[in-house]
Amino acid sequence: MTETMQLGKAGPQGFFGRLRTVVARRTEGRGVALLAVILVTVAFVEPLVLTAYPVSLGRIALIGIVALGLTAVILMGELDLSVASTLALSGVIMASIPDLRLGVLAALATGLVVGAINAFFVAVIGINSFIATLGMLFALRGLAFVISDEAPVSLANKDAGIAFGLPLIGPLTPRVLIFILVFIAIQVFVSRVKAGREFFAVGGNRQAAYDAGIPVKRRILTGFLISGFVSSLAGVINTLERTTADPTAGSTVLLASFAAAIIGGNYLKGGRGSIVGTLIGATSLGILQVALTLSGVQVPVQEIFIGAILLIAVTTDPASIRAVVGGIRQATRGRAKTETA
Amino acid sequence: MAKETLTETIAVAEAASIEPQAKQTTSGRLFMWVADNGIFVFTALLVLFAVIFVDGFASLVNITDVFHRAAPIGIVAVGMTFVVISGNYLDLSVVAQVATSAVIFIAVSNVYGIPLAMLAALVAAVLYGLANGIAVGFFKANAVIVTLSTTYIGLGLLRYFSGGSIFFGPQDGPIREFGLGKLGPVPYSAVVLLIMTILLSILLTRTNFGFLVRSFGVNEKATRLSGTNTGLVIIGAFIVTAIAAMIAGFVLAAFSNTAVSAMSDGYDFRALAAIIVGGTSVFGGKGSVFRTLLGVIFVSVLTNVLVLSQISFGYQQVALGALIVLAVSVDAVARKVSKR
Amino acid sequence: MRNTRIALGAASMFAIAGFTLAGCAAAEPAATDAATEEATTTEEAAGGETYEVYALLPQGNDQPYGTTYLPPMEAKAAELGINLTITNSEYDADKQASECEVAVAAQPDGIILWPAVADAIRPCLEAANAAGIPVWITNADVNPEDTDLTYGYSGTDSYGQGAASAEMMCELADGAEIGVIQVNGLTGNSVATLRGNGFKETVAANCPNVSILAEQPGNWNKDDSQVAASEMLTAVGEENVQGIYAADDTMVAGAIDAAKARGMDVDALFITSIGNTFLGNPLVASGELDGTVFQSSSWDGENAVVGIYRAMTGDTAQGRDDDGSVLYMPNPKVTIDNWDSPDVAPEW
Amino acid sequence: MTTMAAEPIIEARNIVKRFGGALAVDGVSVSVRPGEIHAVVGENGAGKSTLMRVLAGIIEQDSGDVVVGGNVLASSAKASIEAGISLVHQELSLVPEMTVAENILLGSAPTAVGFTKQKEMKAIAADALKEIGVSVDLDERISRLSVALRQFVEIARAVARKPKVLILDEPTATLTPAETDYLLEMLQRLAQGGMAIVYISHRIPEVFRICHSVSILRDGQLVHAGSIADTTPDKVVDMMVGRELKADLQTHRTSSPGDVVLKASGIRAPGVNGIDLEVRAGEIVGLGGLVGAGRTELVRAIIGADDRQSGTVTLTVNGKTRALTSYQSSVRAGVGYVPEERRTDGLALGMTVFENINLPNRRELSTAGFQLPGKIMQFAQSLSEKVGLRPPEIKREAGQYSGGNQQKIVIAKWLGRRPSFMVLDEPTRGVDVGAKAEIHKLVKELADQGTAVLVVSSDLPELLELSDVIHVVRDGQIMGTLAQKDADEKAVMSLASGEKMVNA
Repeated sequence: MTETMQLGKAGPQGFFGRLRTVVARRTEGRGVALLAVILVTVAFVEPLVLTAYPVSLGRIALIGIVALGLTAVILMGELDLSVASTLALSGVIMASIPDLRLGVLAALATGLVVGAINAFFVAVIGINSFIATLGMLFALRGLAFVISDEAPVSLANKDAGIAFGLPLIGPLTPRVLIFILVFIAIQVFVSRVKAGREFFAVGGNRQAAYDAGIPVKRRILTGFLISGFVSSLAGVINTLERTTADPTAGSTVLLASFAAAIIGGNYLKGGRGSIVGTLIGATSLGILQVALTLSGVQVPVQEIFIGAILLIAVTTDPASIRAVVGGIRQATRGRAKTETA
Repeated sequence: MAKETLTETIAVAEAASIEPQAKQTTSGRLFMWVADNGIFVFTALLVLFAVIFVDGFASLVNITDVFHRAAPIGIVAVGMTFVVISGNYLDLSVVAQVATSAVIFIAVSNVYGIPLAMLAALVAAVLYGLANGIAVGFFKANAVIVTLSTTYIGLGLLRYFSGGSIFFGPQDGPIREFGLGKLGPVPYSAVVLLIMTILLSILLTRTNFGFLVRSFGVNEKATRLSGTNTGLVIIGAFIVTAIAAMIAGFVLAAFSNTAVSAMSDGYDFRALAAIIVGGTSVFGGKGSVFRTLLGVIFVSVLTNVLVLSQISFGYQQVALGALIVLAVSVDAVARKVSKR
Repeated sequence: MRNTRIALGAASMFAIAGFTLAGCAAAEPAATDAATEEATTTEEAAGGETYEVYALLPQGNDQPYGTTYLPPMEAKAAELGINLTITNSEYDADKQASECEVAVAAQPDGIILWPAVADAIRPCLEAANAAGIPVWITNADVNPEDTDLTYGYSGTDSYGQGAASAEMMCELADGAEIGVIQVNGLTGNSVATLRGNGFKETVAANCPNVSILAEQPGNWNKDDSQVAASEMLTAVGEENVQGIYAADDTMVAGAIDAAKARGMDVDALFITSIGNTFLGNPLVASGELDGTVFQSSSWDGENAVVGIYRAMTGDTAQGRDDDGSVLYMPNPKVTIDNWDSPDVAPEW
Repeated sequence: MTTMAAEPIIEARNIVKRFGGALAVDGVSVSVRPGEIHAVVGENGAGKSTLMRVLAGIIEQDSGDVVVGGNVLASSAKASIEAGISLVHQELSLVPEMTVAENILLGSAPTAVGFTKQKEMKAIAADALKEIGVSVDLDERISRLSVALRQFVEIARAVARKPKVLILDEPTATLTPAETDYLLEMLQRLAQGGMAIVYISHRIPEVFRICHSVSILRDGQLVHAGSIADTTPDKVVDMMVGRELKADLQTHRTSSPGDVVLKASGIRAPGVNGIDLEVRAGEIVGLGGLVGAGRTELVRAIIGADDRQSGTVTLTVNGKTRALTSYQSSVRAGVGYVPEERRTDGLALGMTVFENINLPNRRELSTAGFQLPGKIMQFAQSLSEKVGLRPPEIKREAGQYSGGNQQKIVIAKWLGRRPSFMVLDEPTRGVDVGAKAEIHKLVKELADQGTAVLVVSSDLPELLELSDVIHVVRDGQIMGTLAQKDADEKAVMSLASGEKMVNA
């Protein structure tokens, strides 16, 4: 009897067995590989990238922070295209309020409100998040232009902003520190907190989540609140560091964040991925960009390079390779046959 | 309640097998009709509103302007509809594709003449389609990132080789004539849009290729297990998009008689917006080219009306965004109500 | 590995597409030279004393102006033995700030800075200042309170250009009550904003008889400008419009096409603009464009390098006190009278 | 039938639920006592699943009450769970990327200030697995488990909630006979522990083996309720389908196999270790074995649906021999494949019946790549009538049909190609008795017309009824071959579980 029940493997055997299982269970493989390649390369070609690590970290934080929030939504199989516009809008709102503290609060509140609105359309009205947030992408950017009268809005208290841009702990600027904190917070949330873990259920098998009595709508709300809040946080950081809020800010943020999340092994249809993966993806992109800047290669060539890296990164997913290998094997087998026949 | 929408499939399944001729309530059918034809209603209402309240809207010259707004983005959108229906979200690289096509068209025709220019552009377009299609279709890579990377590569190459400079067409000649030519109030570019819509609609609804694109969008596995080379289907979808983008590039270049690598910024999401407003599902499977055309007209008329009313750019964006969400919400709500 | 090979295959496919483009670039000698020179020049003057200089620009080969700005800049750099590292932040202030951090970390001998957003640039200046790296501002100046952190400025005065264009419009109107429509650059772009305000405020100050009836962005594109202009004409009624102002020649060309397409008498319209480009100059010659403001991208590019060179060699100290620490690009007005004079020969 | 508390623990009173205009459940009342195993049977679409979903609070009823331990239950999944009702779903409701432990405690994991208590969670999960006697690594992700193991994790989840009422919807659909035995005994154990069990199944023998009482649904109405002792399998079946169908059941066909059509040799693939196989024209070859024995992997490797590492496959149709290299080449050569996962692999549920039928036949139904609507309609109509699709409305979406009808559509789309070799993987899983008989009839007819047929089935009676010869697979190898005459459940099982070795 029991022997019938032993189908499938029991616990892994031995250290390496266990190690292999652990690796097999992770989703970040692709990102790690890419990061390794990039790190090794820059170590030889542009060591400055590593010696001047505060700068590199700064760039990573710039790309990565929004991506972290975005990942929370992606894990549930939803999308948030409005992050960049949220960043710009909250920045503008912050700068147009004379009192700095009030401004920051208002900006962060903006992020939460945007998140709530997104969630409302997705969870309550029940429209696809891709569409809802696409609408917000246009609307919020427009709002940023309206409020800022289509021109940058300077902070009343520029010195506070400049102070904010200076290293706080060792060589690390507040931006980097906040980025690290946000990473830890979201990572802990989705890996240790019940509600966060249930994001995977909402993304992986929504019907099951409902049947198990998980408040799916509330989880979706949480997810969009996180991504909205983090976007506005990024807006606040940028506005402080720049000492001004630009309504066009974040023009390059949306796609960079998606790239980071997906290189990190997050599955756009939800249920599979990790915050660590996104961190790795952002790190890869950030270091790559800094290295290219230092290399002094012509900008168009840099673009070609980044594009090529991205393309390779997404086409070297194990599944992709298997798909292609299979195809090629069948093709070759076919040829062999036609010869004999 | 969402609980129901989720168990909807099962529900309908049981309903059907119990009572084959399960009749819907009249109100239900009405709501379904609104849900299915929302875009027709919206467009009609908007145009009606504009004709009555916005002076100058109905003038011939303004109608021409609306068509000028609609044509290039519309041609891109009807093409991109194929990628969306195949369930691959969107093709970001249309931005690079349109610019590449426009630059090649003007620059090459200046030296080697129009036919060769079109040929060169076609080569580039097919290469785009192949690169995107192979990566998505055979490597099963994520379409968003693939097309993002081909955008980088494409624009990079374009700027490297063209030096990013602005290219001018001759002050007169066929390109200029086409660019400024009209059939009554309808510019040739809009005629091209109409022809593209008809051709692509036939391709999507009447041919095996179009059928496979749709069925791939509904269920990839089932399509493959019916003996289909799904990789080729995806490549096809991306090539259709690329060729449409190429033609949009021609139209754009001919209209402005200039070409520069930055001229098609924002075409990716603007085209997607039109497709979605038209009612094509980003889940893939459901949708039509004519709906996309309507979506484009809707967005163009809206922008036109806002400019005529001297609304600033910021508010224009707000209105556009709001209407995208509104259009889709109405659809969603109507579907729910009709379920009751 | 098989997949890498495929990826390379894809890359080479794009290379082919690229060469098709190379073929067409041949159509524009200026452009090809530009493209090819860039590769070589920087290495050449590696002999003798060479300076490492970072040039943080908000545009490059993605914009026509940047495209013609770069080659003279690089030529001059090679001549002076300066090794340039150029970045392009695509007018994203945050990207430029990060590039600035990178540049400071690289400890070059000097930094050429073209602010993406003037208001946002102070932290960058302070960082460079702290690292003792001289900074020369090019094309668009920083805010007055920040000037003492720089070694000088060379370039145009975007606001002044708008103003100059406005002055021409005022002359053309000559006291008559006229209405004009205004086509702006890309919304939110600093040059667009400055030029727009320059025009608006100067008109208001110098000739209140000229009233601006409508304004819309043309996104620096001819096609967008053409449609927007036409729609504005519809909105305010073309009979009420006697003048058109566009923030650059490309867009004004679109506006002129729009007026023509509506059968308006372009020669009767007062039309002014900025740039005197390959597109605008012929329009001036033909009398359709009544006046434009010459902007020399080569002057801009060269003097940026000259400026930082003088800063690095100590010819000019920090701040704006020494003479020659502020070089304003001559912005001659170009009209039917001087369109063919050599010193306003179009460059882009 | 042993001693039972008189008071029912759960009662459904006149439950009514309509979808759109259609009545799914029409005033049904059911009551179960502690320690009772109560069978709910009926054809697909009879309303069983809907009724169970109402009990579990997943769907809200239009009228009627669910009463647990005397008090009326609010309609919400949470309320039902708290009231001690847990439902084991027909289609697995596990989360692929979460661990076994997390899935077992999905939604009910123990927490401290929101944080999951890992240790406690694992402990509870371990207990639940112990109670049903299954061993599996608690940290393993569900996506890496076999189908059968997932089913048991599913049950463990239900048990972990220490439910008063346990509802199982088709729990044995994906299980092998051995596993089924195990499950049934387990249920009896749980019932003796005082748990009330509602057991839904198409497998009448199982019902009669463990259940104390039975409710029979047809067209959303309760047609019979009573003790199992007062009825017989035949009566139950008749009441389910509402018509006599002993005729179609248990009719063996006398086959006269022709030449070898399919020849597979040295097939190796993940889960398949070197198998040779022949199928003759007009012959039905059955593949028996436990789930995970490698049968599905084998057939998919043969027809190229999955990549095979080595081995050659040839298809001989009237003298011409073709090599099957890729799945597409197989389909072109005349192979038809009815996959195991009907809803995800077999049909595009979102498309109409005629579109699904057109899918593999599109080349024949088009000229120069342009579809011929008239021809397609006619073609689809005749086929759907041929397979007895009810109702035969080809413009209806496939997803709107019940399981049995969906399977008929899958078969129809392949019949259109007049396949010379047809593979059917679990052809009647989750299909009601009536449709099952019809599908069997279709398969037999197909063979009679000279098609070589290969059937994979975990449903032993079905395997025995259909097959002319049965290969039993274990660990990716053929452990033995049985001719129809000397094949019986025992023989197949002994080979499948590896007790003894029969030489073909």
